[in-house]
Amino acid sequence: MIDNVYLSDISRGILKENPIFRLVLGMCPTLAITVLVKNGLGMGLAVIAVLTCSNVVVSSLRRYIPEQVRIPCYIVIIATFVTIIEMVLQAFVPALYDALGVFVPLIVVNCIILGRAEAFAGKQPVLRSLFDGIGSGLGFTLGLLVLSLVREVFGNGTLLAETKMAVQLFGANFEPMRIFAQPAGAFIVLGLLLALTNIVFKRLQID
Amino acid sequence: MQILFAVIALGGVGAFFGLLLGLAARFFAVPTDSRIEAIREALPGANCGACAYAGCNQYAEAIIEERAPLNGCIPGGAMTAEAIAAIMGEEVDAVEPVVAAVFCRGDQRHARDLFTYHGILDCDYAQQFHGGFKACPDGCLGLGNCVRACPFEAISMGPRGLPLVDQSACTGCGLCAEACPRDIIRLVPQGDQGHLVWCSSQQRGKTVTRSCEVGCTGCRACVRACPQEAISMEGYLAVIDLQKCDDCGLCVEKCRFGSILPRRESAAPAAAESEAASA
Amino acid sequence: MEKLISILFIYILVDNFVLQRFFGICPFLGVSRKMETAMGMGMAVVFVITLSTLVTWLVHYYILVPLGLEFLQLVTFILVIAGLVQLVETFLRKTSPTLYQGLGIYLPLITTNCAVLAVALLAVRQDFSLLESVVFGIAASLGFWMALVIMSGIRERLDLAKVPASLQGTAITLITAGILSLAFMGFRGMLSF
Amino acid sequence: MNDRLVISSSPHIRTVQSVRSVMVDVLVALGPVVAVAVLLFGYRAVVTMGVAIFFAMLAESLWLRRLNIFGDGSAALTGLLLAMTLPPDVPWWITAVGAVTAIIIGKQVYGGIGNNIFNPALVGRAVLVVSWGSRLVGPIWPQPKPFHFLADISAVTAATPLAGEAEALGTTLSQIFIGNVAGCLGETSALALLLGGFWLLYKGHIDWRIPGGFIVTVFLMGTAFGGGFYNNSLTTGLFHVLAGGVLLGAIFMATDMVTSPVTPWGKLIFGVGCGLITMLIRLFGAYPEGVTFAILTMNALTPLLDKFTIPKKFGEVKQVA
Amino acid sequence: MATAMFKGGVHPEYRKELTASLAITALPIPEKVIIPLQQHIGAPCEPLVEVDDSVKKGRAIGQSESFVSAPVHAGISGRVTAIGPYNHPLGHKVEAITIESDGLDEWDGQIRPLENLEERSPEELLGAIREAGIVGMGGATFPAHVKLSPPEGKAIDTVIINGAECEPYLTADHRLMLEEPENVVLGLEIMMKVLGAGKGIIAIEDNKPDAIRVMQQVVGGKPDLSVVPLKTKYPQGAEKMLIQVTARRQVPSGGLPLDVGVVNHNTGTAAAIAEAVLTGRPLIERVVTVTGEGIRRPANLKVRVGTLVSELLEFCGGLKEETRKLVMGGPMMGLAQPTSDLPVIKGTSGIVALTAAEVELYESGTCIRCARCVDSCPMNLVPTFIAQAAEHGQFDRAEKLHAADCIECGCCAYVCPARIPLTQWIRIAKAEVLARRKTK
Repeated sequence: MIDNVYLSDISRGILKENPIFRLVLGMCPTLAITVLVKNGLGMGLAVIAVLTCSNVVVSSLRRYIPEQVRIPCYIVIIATFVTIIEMVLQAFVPALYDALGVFVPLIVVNCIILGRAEAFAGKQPVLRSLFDGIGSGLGFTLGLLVLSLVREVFGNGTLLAETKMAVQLFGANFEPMRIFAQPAGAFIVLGLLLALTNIVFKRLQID
Repeated sequence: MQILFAVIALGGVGAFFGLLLGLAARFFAVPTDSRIEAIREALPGANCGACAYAGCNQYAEAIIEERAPLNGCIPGGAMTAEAIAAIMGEEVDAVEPVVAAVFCRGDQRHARDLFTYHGILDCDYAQQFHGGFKACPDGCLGLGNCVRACPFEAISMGPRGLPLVDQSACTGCGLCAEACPRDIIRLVPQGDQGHLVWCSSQQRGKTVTRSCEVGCTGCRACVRACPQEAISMEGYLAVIDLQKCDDCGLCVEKCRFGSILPRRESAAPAAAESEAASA
Repeated sequence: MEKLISILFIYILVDNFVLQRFFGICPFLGVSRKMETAMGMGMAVVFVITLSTLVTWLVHYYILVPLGLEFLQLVTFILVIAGLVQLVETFLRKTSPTLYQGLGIYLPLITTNCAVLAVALLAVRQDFSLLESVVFGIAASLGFWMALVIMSGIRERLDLAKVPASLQGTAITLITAGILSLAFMGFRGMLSF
Repeated sequence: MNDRLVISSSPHIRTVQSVRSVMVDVLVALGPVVAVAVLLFGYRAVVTMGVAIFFAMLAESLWLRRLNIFGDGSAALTGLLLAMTLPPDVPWWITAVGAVTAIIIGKQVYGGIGNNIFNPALVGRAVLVVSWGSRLVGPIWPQPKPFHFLADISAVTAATPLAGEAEALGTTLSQIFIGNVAGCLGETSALALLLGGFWLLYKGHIDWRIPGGFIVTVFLMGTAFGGGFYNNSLTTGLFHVLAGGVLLGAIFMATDMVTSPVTPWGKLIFGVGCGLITMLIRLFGAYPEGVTFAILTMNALTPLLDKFTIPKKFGEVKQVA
Repeated sequence: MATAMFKGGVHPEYRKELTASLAITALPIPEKVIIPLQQHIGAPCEPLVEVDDSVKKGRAIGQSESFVSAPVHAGISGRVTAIGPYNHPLGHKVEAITIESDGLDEWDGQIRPLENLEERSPEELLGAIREAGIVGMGGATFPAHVKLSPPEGKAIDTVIINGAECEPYLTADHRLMLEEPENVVLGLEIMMKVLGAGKGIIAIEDNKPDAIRVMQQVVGGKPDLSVVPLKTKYPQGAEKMLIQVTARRQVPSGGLPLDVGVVNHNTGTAAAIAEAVLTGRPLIERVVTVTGEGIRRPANLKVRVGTLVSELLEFCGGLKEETRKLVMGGPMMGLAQPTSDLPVIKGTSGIVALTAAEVELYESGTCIRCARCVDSCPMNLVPTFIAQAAEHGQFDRAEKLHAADCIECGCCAYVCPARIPLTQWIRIAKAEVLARRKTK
């Protein structure tokens, strides 16, 4: 389908091996912070940044890291970038930082990042790892966006709330279905979305 | 100054645990299968648990003990599965592709039932009652053990109680043939070349005609008719060697019972019926 | 004392770590297929969280704070947890094969269980005392254990149910977790500290 | 071909009961409750029940692509049970959302009847409570207007007995028993609920253990911890049984066969657990009523209860070590 | 006397009124009999005759060296015309000896009664029972002499005659107790003597008050015998339930009645034993209830073993149009037959023809967990879980759920509103579990 290896590195992460809908990884932040599109987008960008950086560093250091201490080294690398992102967020978008809460430092233990470092960046050249990081990160962000879109529209009746482009969708009399904003709603919506992607992928015969 | 502290603290923690782990690894070392190591290397090592095992280690051990499928690692995907397969030495030999075929045409219209069975819809269990409800002891019971056995959804139950094989989905794994208690399903080369005797009856001719309109009676008319000598008898059943068959169709003309059909047509009537049934 | 009991109660039922706070979802989804593994995993998590909370609290207040290195919190915590888990695993594997089979095999999974790191971080962020931190860790992990065991029971039954193909596996587990979360919302507002 | 004999495994005779007949019997058992609801709340009750039943049956037949909208009757039952848990003045669209949610999320995603883990009607209600809490469990409820079928009930409001102790004192227990109080459609009249319950017990569709364990636990907890605000502790216990949704829950919801244990001990523990959690929520929780959440929580525990309460087989001998 | 109860059970429609008041009629001597060489649990017999041999009534024509086996005898006098496989009630073909009648119906010359009954030793009595080919006639067909030979160290103090006849429709035992009560009691006394048991009990369900009365009259004055009325509930006649209710002892799981000092036998078996000892005549005929809505003239018939079912049906006026199912034995535990071209065997207590109205082909649905099967199971099992485990091939789980303890009474499947073939599933699980235990 796509012969360019870099393009396929990107598209794989977004579609075929979408972290959320296909691999079902990184569920904790996915469920927790997708109440609003803004939060989903923020978390997604943070993950893209960390994932890309850590992929690049892991890949460039892959020959120098001894096998035995591979995982601890990866974790330190990831933790470093997460700390940096944390500081950046705190400094420039404090509201978003507060909204994401403890889930920003928890990016460290997001299976996607360690998983990509192990499965891909630890074995592949730097440039491919870069694109793989971007691809998986974009896939993750896409998942967050879809989920937060559904939850915000039904659970809050708005689009892009708490941003400059906020839209009140259904007028003032609308009584939003609050369950979408609740933890229970997050689980149920994600479950249904997963089922939906299963059906779509089966129809399109992508496996 | 702070930077120095940071380096020292981090280095200290790192060194402390590194030392501890190094010591621990030396003193508490447990010998393991080298393949487990190799598989663990091949695995992403995220310990995400998506494989339903407690971690990559456990999954690797399960593979070695052949309790787990090779492609169980979801994050690793196909690449990892291939790598594991290489370690386990399980390479798929290049063989001629085969597909499953149902050697019975005795559907609800053509074959007689002795009685009505009511109970668990399972060929094995139905057969426990007076040897099965079909008058033909080798005929398809149509309760779908093969359909349930197929992991690829390549077999479905036709409208008149005969299973239909979807050649494009069939991988020739043979699970359906194993599942059939009457050994009606056999594996044949892929494609629609050649003719076949669509019957598995080992009964004498008289018994066959009493129980089924399309069963092979073993009359040998086809054997005599075949210019390629592709047809031979196995007991009371004619069998066509697809290697020798050149699709001339003379056997079809000679067969009084309609047991022989070209492969490309064998599925057609059933398909047409299912369309008619749904219309 | 009252605060300790409140913490215990709240983090088991009211603010359940899995169902209301979304920590440790990956192992929750992965290891809840069989009751046996759920029990083992739960036990291991209780053990590790309690231990790691204790250690990270000490590291934070006796190393990082005096040195003014709070910004290294994340890196040190994750290192400490990873090291601790590895250590316990190696130790168990050698000393007690039975305990290792029951508990140790779940240990590698726990490093990436965000509940562990979350407890360590939240204990410091909420200014808990050492005792409170440990109780918090126990409560959070017991809550995790409980959710895991309940879910494993349900999934064993779902294995026998006629769940539509597209919903099988994670999808139906998530929906079930959602309804479970909904049921647990009834405990809201019960206690506070 | 009708001359062929039928062969099957024994037994060769079967009871005349079927899933459908069981569902119809439960619908019949709800008869007195429905009658009281219509009597008290007039046409609003009819509208709510109608909408709930219709949308439940519609959702089920659409999902199953089935023409027979009544089917085995379970969807209609779910719809009616959901309606019973809703306030009389609830907007019709809330009822509809609840009914569809109950059928789809509560039942069909699990594979339909027999496979669901949670009581569908209560899943529907819980979703509604969490989504539009103020409309379902708010402090102000319409006052019933017996025998005024077309009355606009929302004109006069009152608090439900459970909403506040002070208001409760103004309502006598006998009124709560008969049902002339504010509340959800199906939970006001203890009398009607008990009638239905005895009919179900008589028909063998429910086991005494679940409602028994539930009600007794609520009574004991109410007596012990209710504070005795209602004359004395015992009447307070009784009040907790009669007011709110305990009877509706104990007789019609907790006893839902699919989502409750099958073993005798499992059933008893299930009932007691429902009672315990209900009273925990009532006494200490943020919600005034806890029956829905209690039953859903115990639904989740049902597989565990079933697993660990397998009865002792006949002739089991103690293993002599 | 109050009757204790057992847990579970069901109350099906009994329909015994169809035949309960009809006296036993002897079926005319058939043209031919087909005598299967295996009519009992245990080793099959080897034929003692060849084709074209002439045999007299009562001559042994099949025997086995094995202890767990019972000989078979010629039911009529005549000529052996064939030896070969023939339809059998168990559902597969079994070697059988066909005898064509010479119309004389003469007894074999070697048959003579045991004289001086009082002086005979238990061993001699037991030998006579074995020679007579007597098996459990309630349907289980376990050779009688095996049950009457408890292993060393197992003392039997109680013999129970099972006159419960809890299966719906059947009245063969009921009629036998009314018409040959002395034989039943004598059979019981012989068994007590063989076993050295001090106590004899005749247990009868209270839907047969006349049988209880008659038996009480016969038993009257014998201090070691008693008649125990039972509440009418299926499966009251199941061995383990019967022993619990009458002897107040619970047979341990996996054990036999003799583990609690009890042996029980069917009414018909007792009468056959009495007959064999009194006259020396082997078991060649039995009482069969031919009944059901599908039979034109229901009857209780005395039939030679080996008579074709079709002859019985013909004698009873044939089957009605609407007959859809032919059951050999009672409707709860009997075996459905695809044809009437098969012989009556020693365990055939009844032939029940069920009509379309009773046999409606229900679609089986999904379990709604109503727990009726749990409530009805007399063995205190959880049928729905066992069936579920079997359906998913989880036989380890089925074993943990005690699938092997099932007595296959059919109560669970009877009460299931979803019409799940629970008993069939559990049978599959039980067979698999027992097979696995054997290989272990």
